[in-house]
Amino acid sequence: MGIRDLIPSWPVMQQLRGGDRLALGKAARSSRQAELKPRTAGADEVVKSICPYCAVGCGQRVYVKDGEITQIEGDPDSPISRGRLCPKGAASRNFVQSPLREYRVKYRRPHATEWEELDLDTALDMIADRVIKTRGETWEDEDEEGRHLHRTLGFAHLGGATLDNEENYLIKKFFTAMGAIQIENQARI
Amino acid sequence: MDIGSNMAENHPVGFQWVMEARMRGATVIHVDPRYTRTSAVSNMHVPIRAGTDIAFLGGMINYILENDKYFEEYVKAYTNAPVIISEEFRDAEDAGGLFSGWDPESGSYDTETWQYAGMEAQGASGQREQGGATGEQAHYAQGGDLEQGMPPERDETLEHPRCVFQILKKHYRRYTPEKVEEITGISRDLFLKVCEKVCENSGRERTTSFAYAVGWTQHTVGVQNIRAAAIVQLLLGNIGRPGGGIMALRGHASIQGSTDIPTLFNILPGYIPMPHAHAHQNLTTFVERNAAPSGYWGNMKAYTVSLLKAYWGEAATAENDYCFDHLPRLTGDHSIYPAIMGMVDGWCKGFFVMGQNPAVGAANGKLQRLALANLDWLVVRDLVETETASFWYDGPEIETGELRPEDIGTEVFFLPAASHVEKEGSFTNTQRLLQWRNKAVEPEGDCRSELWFMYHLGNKVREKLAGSEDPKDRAVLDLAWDYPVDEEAGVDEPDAHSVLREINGWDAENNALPGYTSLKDDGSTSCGCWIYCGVYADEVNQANRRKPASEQSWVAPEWAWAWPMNRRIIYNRASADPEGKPWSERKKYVWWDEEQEQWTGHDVPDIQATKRPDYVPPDDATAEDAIRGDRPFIMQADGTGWLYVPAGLTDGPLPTHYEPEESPFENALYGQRANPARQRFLRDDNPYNPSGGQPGVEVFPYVLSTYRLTEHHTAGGMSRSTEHLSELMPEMFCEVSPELAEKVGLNNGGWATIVTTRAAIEARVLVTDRLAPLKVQGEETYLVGMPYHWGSKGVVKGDSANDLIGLSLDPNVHIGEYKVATCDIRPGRRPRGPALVEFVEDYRRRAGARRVGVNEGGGS
Amino acid sequence: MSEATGEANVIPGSGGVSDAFNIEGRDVPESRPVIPLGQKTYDGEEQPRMGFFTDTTVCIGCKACQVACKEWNEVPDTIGELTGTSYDNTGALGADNWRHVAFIEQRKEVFVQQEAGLGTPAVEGEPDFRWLMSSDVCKHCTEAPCLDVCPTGSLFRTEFGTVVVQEDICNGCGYCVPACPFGVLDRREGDGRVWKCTMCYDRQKDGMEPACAQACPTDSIQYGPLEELREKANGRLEMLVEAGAEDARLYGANEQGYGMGAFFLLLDDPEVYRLPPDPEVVSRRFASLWGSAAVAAGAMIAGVAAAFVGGSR
Amino acid sequence: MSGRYEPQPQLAGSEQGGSPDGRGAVRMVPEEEVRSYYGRPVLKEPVWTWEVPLYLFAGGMAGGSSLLSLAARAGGNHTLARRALLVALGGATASPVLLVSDLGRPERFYEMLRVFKPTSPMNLGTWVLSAFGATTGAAVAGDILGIFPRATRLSEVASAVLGPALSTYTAVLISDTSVPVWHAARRELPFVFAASSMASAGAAAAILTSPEDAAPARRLTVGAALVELGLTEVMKRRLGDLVAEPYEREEAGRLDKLSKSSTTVGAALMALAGRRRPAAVAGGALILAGAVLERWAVFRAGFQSARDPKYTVVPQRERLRDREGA
Repeated sequence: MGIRDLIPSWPVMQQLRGGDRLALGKAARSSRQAELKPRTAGADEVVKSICPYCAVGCGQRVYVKDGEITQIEGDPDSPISRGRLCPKGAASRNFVQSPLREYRVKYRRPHATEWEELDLDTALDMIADRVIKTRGETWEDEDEEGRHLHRTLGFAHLGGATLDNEENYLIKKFFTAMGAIQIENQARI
Repeated sequence: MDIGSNMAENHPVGFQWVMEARMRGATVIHVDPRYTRTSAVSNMHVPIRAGTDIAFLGGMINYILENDKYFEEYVKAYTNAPVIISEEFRDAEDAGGLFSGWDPESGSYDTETWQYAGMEAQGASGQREQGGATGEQAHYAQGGDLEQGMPPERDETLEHPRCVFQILKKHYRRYTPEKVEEITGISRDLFLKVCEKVCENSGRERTTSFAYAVGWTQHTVGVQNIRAAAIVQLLLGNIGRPGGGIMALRGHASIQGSTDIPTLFNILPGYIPMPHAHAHQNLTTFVERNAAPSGYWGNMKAYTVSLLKAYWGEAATAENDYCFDHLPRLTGDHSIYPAIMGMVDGWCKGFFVMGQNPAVGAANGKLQRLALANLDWLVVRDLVETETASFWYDGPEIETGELRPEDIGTEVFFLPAASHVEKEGSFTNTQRLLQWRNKAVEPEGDCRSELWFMYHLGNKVREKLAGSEDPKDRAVLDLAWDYPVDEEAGVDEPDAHSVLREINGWDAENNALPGYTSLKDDGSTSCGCWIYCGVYADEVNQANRRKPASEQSWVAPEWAWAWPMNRRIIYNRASADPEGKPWSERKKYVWWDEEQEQWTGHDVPDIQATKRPDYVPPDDATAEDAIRGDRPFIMQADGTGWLYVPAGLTDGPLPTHYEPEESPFENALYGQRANPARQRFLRDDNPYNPSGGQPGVEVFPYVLSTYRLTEHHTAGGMSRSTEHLSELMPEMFCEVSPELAEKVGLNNGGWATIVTTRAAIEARVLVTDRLAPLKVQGEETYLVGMPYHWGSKGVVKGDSANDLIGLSLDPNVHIGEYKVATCDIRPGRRPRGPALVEFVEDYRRRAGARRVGVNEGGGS
Repeated sequence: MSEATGEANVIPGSGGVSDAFNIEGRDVPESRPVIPLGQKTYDGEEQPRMGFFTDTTVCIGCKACQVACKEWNEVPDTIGELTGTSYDNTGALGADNWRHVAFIEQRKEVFVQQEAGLGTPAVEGEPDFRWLMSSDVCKHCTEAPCLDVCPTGSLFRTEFGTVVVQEDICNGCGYCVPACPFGVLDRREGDGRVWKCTMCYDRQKDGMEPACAQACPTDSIQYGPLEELREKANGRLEMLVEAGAEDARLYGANEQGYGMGAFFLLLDDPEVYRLPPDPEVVSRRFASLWGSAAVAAGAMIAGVAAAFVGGSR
Repeated sequence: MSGRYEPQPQLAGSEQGGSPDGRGAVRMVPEEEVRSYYGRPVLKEPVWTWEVPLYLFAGGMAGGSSLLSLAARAGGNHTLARRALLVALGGATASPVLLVSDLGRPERFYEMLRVFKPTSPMNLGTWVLSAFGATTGAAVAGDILGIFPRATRLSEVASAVLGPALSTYTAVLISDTSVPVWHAARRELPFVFAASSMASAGAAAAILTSPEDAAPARRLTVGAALVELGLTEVMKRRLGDLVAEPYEREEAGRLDKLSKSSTTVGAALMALAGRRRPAAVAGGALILAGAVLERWAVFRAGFQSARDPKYTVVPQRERLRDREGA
């Protein structure tokens, strides 16, 4: 920017030109502020979602720019929440972008004092082996009175109230087929 | 009426409607041991001693009955008040707090004598063979053949001494305002004021609503607490009507969904019970013994067969009983707590934990962590490393030296999960609304959804078992396990829509089913969860409907989808009188339209659309057709709301006041101190504090309660990981009254150590008038209040309140008593290292801490 | 201080009739629409003056406003210790707290009919107690001292009549900090600049509601054209007063008093909420500020001259 | 309100007891009249650091000196004139350095001249200071090099005219805030600053100039010092006991006492033994020290005044009471 544009853009000049002689308003406003836009304005898409915390089920709008979440706020269309959020819901972005979030598998072998890295597919494979082994060792085909049991008490599952219905469905479906019955979650009533 | 919950604090956005109602003149009453953020904006705060809700509600029932405040027409037509009960039934009033059928040896009830007169055998058999029913199974085989949908013996005048109405009257006669004051600490005046308000606000023109949460459920009388409220609401005619009801304020995004499509041991999707080993040789006997022929459960076979088809697809045929024997069998309580004990004792070797944090969130935290430390393998899936994943190197037991990482043989897999915006799927909220979440971004790194994890784990296991001849592997290999994956994301994420469609179900032509009424028991339909049938009607994901509230009626039927059949208020037929006319213009909701010859209104009527109000079922009718047109409670065999529960509960047909497992007081109403049928674990690693009337009670003189704060979420994994929330409540604290602070020398802002026989933890002190002492049975009682959000990980750290709580459960649903215990509190920080163990040991010695009192359950 | 109102170029009412105590709604003085200095300068561009009405009687102290503000404006966190002051752990407004919820526990007479939807009806023998909660924020004053004294023009009046700090201009001179009668502005550690509520200037420009107001679950924080909000507030106050909420009063809602773009409905004295009971527009006291300075300057000339009276050696 | 109960004192324990290790007793005797939010300040304390009081002093001295210089010139005392002018220049160069280093963003100091803002004393002050620096600089240059005599005179006059403004505007600067002890003193403060500026100017000149040429400087010093002492008392009295309290307490109290004694002794020395150089130097030094300390006292008093809510709340309450009475 050359001196020629600099001078007129100098707020003092704008003051002299009148309108805002005291430099309390427009004259004092920087060009940056003049062109200010909310960061959501440039969003690539606005995704309709639901708050992950309690069971009220408030509507959320998730603003995405270049594959990054730029803002999560209440969805005014929701007849439940009317666009409002509690502190937890309002902190959703802070949560999904938490500095404490883990992005890699961590593995701790028996008696170890440190975590190790492990590739996801290997982890899944090892887990599958553990499940099959434990199931085999603890299988109960029938009880002492010869009644059909067809089950294992060798492993248990916990969790579900924070998960999706579809996920709970697969958990229950698969583990039941495996003969596991100790499938539980936060909700006992 | 907000009781047993702290709605403003834990459901702030839902609370906006309460505030709006208040602005329009509604009275908001908050019954809570503490003066909370809810009390602050309520019209009345009613301080109650933790764990005495039944005394309070029982008193209210007594007030309603003694002063004839009940809604007579409603009660006579819509409840089982007129039904006459078996003459063998003995009420707790006559037996020191025990109902008939108590068996001291097994410590449980034989419920045979609780049945309706004239139909014992059937009801009972279904019961006994269940080996303990649960709350989710309260629809059990009650009834048998009802002539014209009516129980055999009734007295419409409600005069008969053995009719439910009279039994109710007798049972609660001693729950007088004076008794209520003596037990709950609520002054007589205040109690009566509440009763008046609630009654004034009920009837044809007005309705009263109850809101509760875990303040009611997390007790050894959890189910009966809610039953008591149900009785009040049925007597006042506040069920099935707008502005009425009993609202469960649930704490997790899809906790409702996780009971509908359960990750629970005792039920299958849609509240179909898991089969018990001895009771169910085959599908037919299973259905017979679990479903009444009348009421919608009369279709249980269709629901079950369709589920088995969804599970095992082609493999499920009429010939093989639709793979009924692929289902594992129960032989008792297989809930998480016995499983945890099993881990400690070594017979449960593997553990999957997904989006839960028992190391902090579960009672007797030490026991929980010892269980984890004794596993062969542990898989933790979460967004952040929780205390459950890190117990082996930074748990409290490591600090005290009770455990050394080198000695812990558990193999731990931590798998990072995808957040709610990195996957798509549906949550079922607290009002049974299925709401779909669309995916905003792809998960980073190894982060994956549980959908991905289960699907691909399933594939791996199936690959490894492929070709196995072992019969036990059939169920795995027969599984219908083929979901389209979305390649473009590059992580082979299974398509959640297709899973939801399987849940909805399809017919023989593979068209999505419109609703559960079209389910068949001949294997021609498949449905993963009958109550969700219709969520994918017309091949459309109904849960993803987002018509703006401003563009539809106040019921907003086109926002998402509510089960069943998109009904927003269930049993809403009760919003009209027996003739089908609205009780009042003001409370109009659904009604019978004579011209159209059908039910209509603001909501989807919860009754067959064309069933006339005066419909009387022919004797051969079954299922819903066996329910009269003037009976709204269509899930029940007799179509009525049960004031008295003849079957389905293990601890009595009527709510009765018992003291909590741990309480400084004896039972002021009965010789029986605590719920006799409550579930306890009498073992060294789960000791209980001595209670009223037992030696050593003075060692733990104060009442302890745990709760949540607006600023945090449950075990903290979702809040202590965010700076925004952490800074608002940066440290673990306890709340005490100035009186208690004076008594034990606590300073505001200072430190205190709170002790039970399980553990000792430290917390900063808030001295506040919000926890006023209560006068109970003549003495001042002091409450120590504690949020339970803290642990050893996160932006902010602190001791976990749940370490203090012992494991004693409600016998119906096996929920733990988290809301009340006894404790001691002293100034200063807790000892560190081994000294802490010694410190707690010393308390145990002084209290002679029991595993004792084994027979105490049996009514000493 | 009696000259407060007497002074010629003091804008009418600043430090004059305090609206903190003159309860509007009882004797409704019509509040004339005020276009604050600076807003006029947007000839054409200028919008109706926007503001916040914080109705503390429906605040549930959830702090959603604080979090929503931090999320939107990316305000840094300052995680400290438990303060021991009820549920308030962030202390006060400042560079890193543009919204702050105050928690006040009081044992006092509370007798309000239920229609008011407030407090606890006094029941014989029940402890009388109330817990006041209030979300504080920058007042966006009609005559803002911070704006007046800012030497760089970093603080300016927007087309919405609000007062905003331009982070691209502020050089951290710190003058606005002691100028503010509400202790709102502060310099951010390590950053050196002053930060405060902008009423979400960027969102406003797109016709969006400020983050705090949108999040507020109970509508305790209402956003809109100031004139409408003031009418609403007067209505609400009347309702409360009729219902017997004797303590209820509006704070900052009246241009006859100290005009605020963000005003409050309180249930107790302002100072109980950390608000000044009778704030003044210090920066408009030109006469007493510059006048005596001019005289003093003259006196210097005389004084020096006098020193030479006895000869210049 | 009968039965009023204030939780603050009970909870203030952790507030005032510093680290919340609970040293505050469970219940302390409730403070009466003053209600507050856990004893927390209504106002923010200024964020200004040590540079500011030094600037208040330097600028004041510079302004006084340019005036003194012109007067001496007029009286034909060119030695005194030149010495005073040098002092003015010294002050004029030190001031901006101090100001800039106090900024949170020093690299942005130039933004000060972005606008011309009559409502902002600091903005006007910056313009004045700049002009004063320029003119004084020109004057000194011309004087030393002996070139452009007319322009030099003109600059001297200009600098002398700006001088008093520079000395007194700083009083406006700090009293144009909500800090009670500053704002309430807006009438008296300019005079206090003017007097001490003259005293400093005289003292500085008396130190640098040989006694036989410094008589007027000595007279100015002594006279102004006495006036300064008097005016500070007047200011405090007019502030009233409560608002002026900071001057009696803590840091401000100590500084104030020190400044008084230093100025008094300095003035005495200057008056009685000023004709002897060592005495003049000593006395002058004491006067200067006194001036610095006095500015420092005023500066710190502002912090103390902002820190305690009672200084904000009580006067406003009284004002309300008066108004309601009227």
